[in-house]
Amino acid sequence: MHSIPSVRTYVLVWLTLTIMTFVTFYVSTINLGEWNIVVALLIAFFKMMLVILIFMNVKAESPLTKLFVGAGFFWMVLLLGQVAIDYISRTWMPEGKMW
Amino acid sequence: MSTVLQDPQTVETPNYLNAEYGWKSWLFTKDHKRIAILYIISITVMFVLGGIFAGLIRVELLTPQGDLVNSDTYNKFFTMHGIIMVFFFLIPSIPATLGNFFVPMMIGAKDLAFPRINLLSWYIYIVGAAFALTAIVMGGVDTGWTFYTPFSSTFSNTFVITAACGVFIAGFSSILTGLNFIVTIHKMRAPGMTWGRLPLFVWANYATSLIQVLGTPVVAITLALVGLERAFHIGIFDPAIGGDPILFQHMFWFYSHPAVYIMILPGMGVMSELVSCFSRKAVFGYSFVAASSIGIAVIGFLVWGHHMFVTGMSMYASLYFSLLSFLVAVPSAIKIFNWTATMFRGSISYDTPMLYAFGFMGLFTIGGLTGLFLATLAVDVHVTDTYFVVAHFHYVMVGGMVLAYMGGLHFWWPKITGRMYPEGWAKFSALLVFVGFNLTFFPQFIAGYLGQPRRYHAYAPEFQVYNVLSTAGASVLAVGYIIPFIYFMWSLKFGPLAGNNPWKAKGLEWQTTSPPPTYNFETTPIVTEEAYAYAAHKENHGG
Amino acid sequence: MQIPFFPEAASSTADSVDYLYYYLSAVTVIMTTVIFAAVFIFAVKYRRRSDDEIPEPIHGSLKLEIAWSVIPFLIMLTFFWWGAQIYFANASPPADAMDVYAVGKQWMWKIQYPEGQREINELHVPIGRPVRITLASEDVIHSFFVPAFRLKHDVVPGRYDTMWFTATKAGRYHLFCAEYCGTEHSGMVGWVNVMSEPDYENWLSNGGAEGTMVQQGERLFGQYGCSSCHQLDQQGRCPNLRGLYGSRVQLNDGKTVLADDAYLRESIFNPNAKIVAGYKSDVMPTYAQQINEEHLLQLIVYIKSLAITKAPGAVAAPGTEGKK
Amino acid sequence: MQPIRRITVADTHGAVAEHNPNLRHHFDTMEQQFDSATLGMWVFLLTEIMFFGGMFCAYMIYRTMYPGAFASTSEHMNPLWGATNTAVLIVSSLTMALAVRAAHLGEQKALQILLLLTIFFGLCFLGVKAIEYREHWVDNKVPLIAGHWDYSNTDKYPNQAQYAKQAQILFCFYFFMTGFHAVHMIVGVALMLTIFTMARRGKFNSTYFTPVEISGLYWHFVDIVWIFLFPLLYLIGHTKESLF
Repeated sequence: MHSIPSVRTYVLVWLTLTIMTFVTFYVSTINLGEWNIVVALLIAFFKMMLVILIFMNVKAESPLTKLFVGAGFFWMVLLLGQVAIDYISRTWMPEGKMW
Repeated sequence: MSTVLQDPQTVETPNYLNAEYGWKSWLFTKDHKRIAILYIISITVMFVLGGIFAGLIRVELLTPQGDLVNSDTYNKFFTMHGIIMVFFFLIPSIPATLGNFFVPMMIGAKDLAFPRINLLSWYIYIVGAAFALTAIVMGGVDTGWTFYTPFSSTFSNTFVITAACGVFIAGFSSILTGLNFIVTIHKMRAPGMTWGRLPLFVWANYATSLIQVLGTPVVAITLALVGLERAFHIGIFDPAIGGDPILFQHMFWFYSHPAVYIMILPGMGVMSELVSCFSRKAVFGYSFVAASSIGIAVIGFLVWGHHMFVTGMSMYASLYFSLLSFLVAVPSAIKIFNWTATMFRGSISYDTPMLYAFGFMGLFTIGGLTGLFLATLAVDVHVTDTYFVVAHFHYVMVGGMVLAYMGGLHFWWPKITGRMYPEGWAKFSALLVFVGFNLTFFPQFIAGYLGQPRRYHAYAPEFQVYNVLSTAGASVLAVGYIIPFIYFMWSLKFGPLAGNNPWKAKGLEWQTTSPPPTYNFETTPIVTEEAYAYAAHKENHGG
Repeated sequence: MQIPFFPEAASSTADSVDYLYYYLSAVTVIMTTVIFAAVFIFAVKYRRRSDDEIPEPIHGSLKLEIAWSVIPFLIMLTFFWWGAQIYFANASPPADAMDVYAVGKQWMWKIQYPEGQREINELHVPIGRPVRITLASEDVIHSFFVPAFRLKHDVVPGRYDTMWFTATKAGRYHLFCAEYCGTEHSGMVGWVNVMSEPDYENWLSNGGAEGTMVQQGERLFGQYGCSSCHQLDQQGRCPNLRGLYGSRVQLNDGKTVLADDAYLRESIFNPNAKIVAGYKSDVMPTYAQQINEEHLLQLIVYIKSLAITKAPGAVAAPGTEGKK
Repeated sequence: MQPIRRITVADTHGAVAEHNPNLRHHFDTMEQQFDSATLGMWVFLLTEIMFFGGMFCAYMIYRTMYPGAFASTSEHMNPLWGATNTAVLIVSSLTMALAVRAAHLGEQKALQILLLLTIFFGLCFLGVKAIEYREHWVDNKVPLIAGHWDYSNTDKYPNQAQYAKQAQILFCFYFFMTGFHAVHMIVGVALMLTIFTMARRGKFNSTYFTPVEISGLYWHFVDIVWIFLFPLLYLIGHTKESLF
């Protein structure tokens, strides 16, 4: 079993998370066009990493745990990415040639 | 050594079978071996049920006219055959039975990491099966095992929700088994049992578990969404409000293609054990065979699109999935070549399990190579959704998986029960299975290329000759399945005592008594050798 | 009794698919023979001669492993390349393809021709002329499968799919529904009649009593009241449809969209989905429950014809429609 | 006994002479048991990622297909409730993390209080969710139930009718995604109640607190899902000013 972060660290992370919630809320009221979603997802990703690394204490976990966490995201990317391949390229009509 | 066969002491030893008695000792057991037996019984029941549906299908197809049953009934037959065989027989078959029994023993553990979760997964399986059976009893399902929308979500008038619930629930049983194996293999290995020393059956089950854990939730949520769509008459796949039925197919095949590797990978694991044991030789290219299992598990997630070349999916996506589908054939080829090479200069015996292994190598080769037809874009356009596909996946599923399961069951039967099956009958039925299987499914390749579409209740008369052959073969195949069922039952009571290691095999599971004691080993074994070290201590051998 | 082994080859792609199939079959037979032979020979030659014999271990060979991974993969790449060539060659019909429209409906194929003929479960096509079939489904997914042409394409509800072929041999060939579609799935079969050009012209001239598809579409355009708003000679409450098909339409949200079959289909079934710049939403009612797929195709063919009458030749060549 | 064995035998039972009462018989050491349990929970979370991943995948596709309809439906979500719930869940994650810490250090009193707080915030979240569902119900924004769907133009939303069809898909997403999440929350609260009861009965000490640890992992995971659901469902259609 491994070291566990201090109360101070936890509270700091919590503060950051709360602030990020307000930031994402505020940013959503500004029209950035296509970038709204990108910013929102980046913030969400950042918050997620904080929760995973500190609250779930993956930072101090074994490489095996890190591997499994990584595998989760890798497979999620496989699912989203490969489905996206179809939808992105559906309107590119080829004219009897491959490329 | 040979005297062990007659040693009456063997049955007297305390073992998992005589540790406790009464139905409670079975239904509340936490012993992985007893749970494996529960699974063997339940999947056999499901196999018989699925087999009956298969038989009815074949009888109906004897003539081109749909004259035995009406089309609705026929549609329910093939749907129930598919759902039962895929989700309630093939997917749990080897992992939940032989895997459950032998993975802990092969790594020298006392049990799986989570015995209660193991029992829970069996109960979940039973609940799932109960749902599926309820769907049958109430009147059946007619969507095909693929549940394609919008037919399943909007148009079918049958018990789709009940069946989908059954599959959804059984999925969690599969997930929990996979979870248990992953943790067990990571954390419960005996001292000295390094990854490089794991038997290949364990590697194969590890790879299978990865797919179960990563793929099954996606089909669960997909079927849940279909069920909700049916229940509320509105949902996300409904083209009437802008939904895309092709998205359902993507999400369904994200699991259901890797699921065929759930079905075949453990079979490949059994094959490695059989070929090695009955050639008395280490598996040729151990690390390549092990790595190819993991390779199949990973690449298997990159190829699902080859089920969708004619659906109106993007042509570039087709190109991508076609190329990767060829890639996944490489690790399968590696395995076949390595098993063949293992036999080279071996000491090959013709015991029944090895006969099944011979059959597997031939039939899986055909199944795998015809898979390449389906990965080839232009040919797939013609043969997809025809009997060619039906023949192909039966060559892999039945010719591969079921043969491996039968081989494994014969191989480990003496360990599981402590008794031998009758060798002559076993050889005879192995032959029947091989002949019957080929007669059933080979003609379907030709019928498929001729253009006979699958899931047809009545078909054009020119296909009849192949269907008659197929039905004839199915009858032979049925006999080939019934005989082992009878002699296995017989052997429980009358089979000669097997002794601890009748095959002189090398795995840890053979180093304990038959049947094994409750915690598998008297004392935790310490492993000092590679797997399949048949030639080690050669000088000592001879008994 | 005659036992067929291969289906008839009656389209321009059928032969190339067959050659590829022969190639794949040859590789399969050779590989299977090699494996079977090896297993058989080893099993006989190295059979166990005494119960306690222990053979010398062989642990593996990196060279062999690489060889039997790389060589099969290279062979498979030839499958991939060849198959993809044919697949992509079949992707887009030539510009001069004639149009036929097919609607899949539980459990029949409804075929209609621009000239006005309509038939059920029968398709008539001339030899040697490329035919483009526009596929639509009233209900579930079907699949338009002609084994003699080695072609099939799923018919997905809510969108248009197209396939094309050039028939090369006169005869009567099976048309199957290949995607399971419910009770009478196996009854959703028909015939493709490939005829010589004169026979086809002769066949075309009989029938079509309801006029051409353009005329039928024009009638529907009046019946459904489209013409009261979409006036053809002046700007009415709704956009003018002349010259629309194949052009790019400016929408009210600043985007532009190509006016193709899919766009017309969406605009009729879900008029509010895309609003042309300068017009209001909620003016046009939805026709989703009122127009069936067959009538919809007639309307679209009519609207397409409006583009042609305005500027002949300006109609988008098939296959370039969806091009970005 | 066979003359050849690839194993040699060593009695490992002697090594665990001091038998911890919480050590299950099939494990050799407490550490092995703890590691197995945590790894098991992580593998389970892997399946949870893929479970929600399926929905996120479908969401992604439809969102790219129908961006306008997404923005339109999102206007019917109340981002204040969403943000409140995000904050509530983050606090509950903090109390959960502190509870695990307390368990680790063997501080039983703190553990119980922190678990109660976690349960409290979890219930708050569910309460807010229920209020939101009720608002949608009253507002007739529930396409799942016949008679509770109305997407015609109103003074407040003058242009929404154009999305009337696709908006149904997106409301389905909203209810399915938040619904599955809420089910996970309910399971989480039930789990916490169990853990709390165990803690009160003094089941845990600084050498054995595995259940606290793994339930904590689950709780944080459910929090993470919400961290993504919040911007994806609530924050699309609320842009007030344009930067450009």
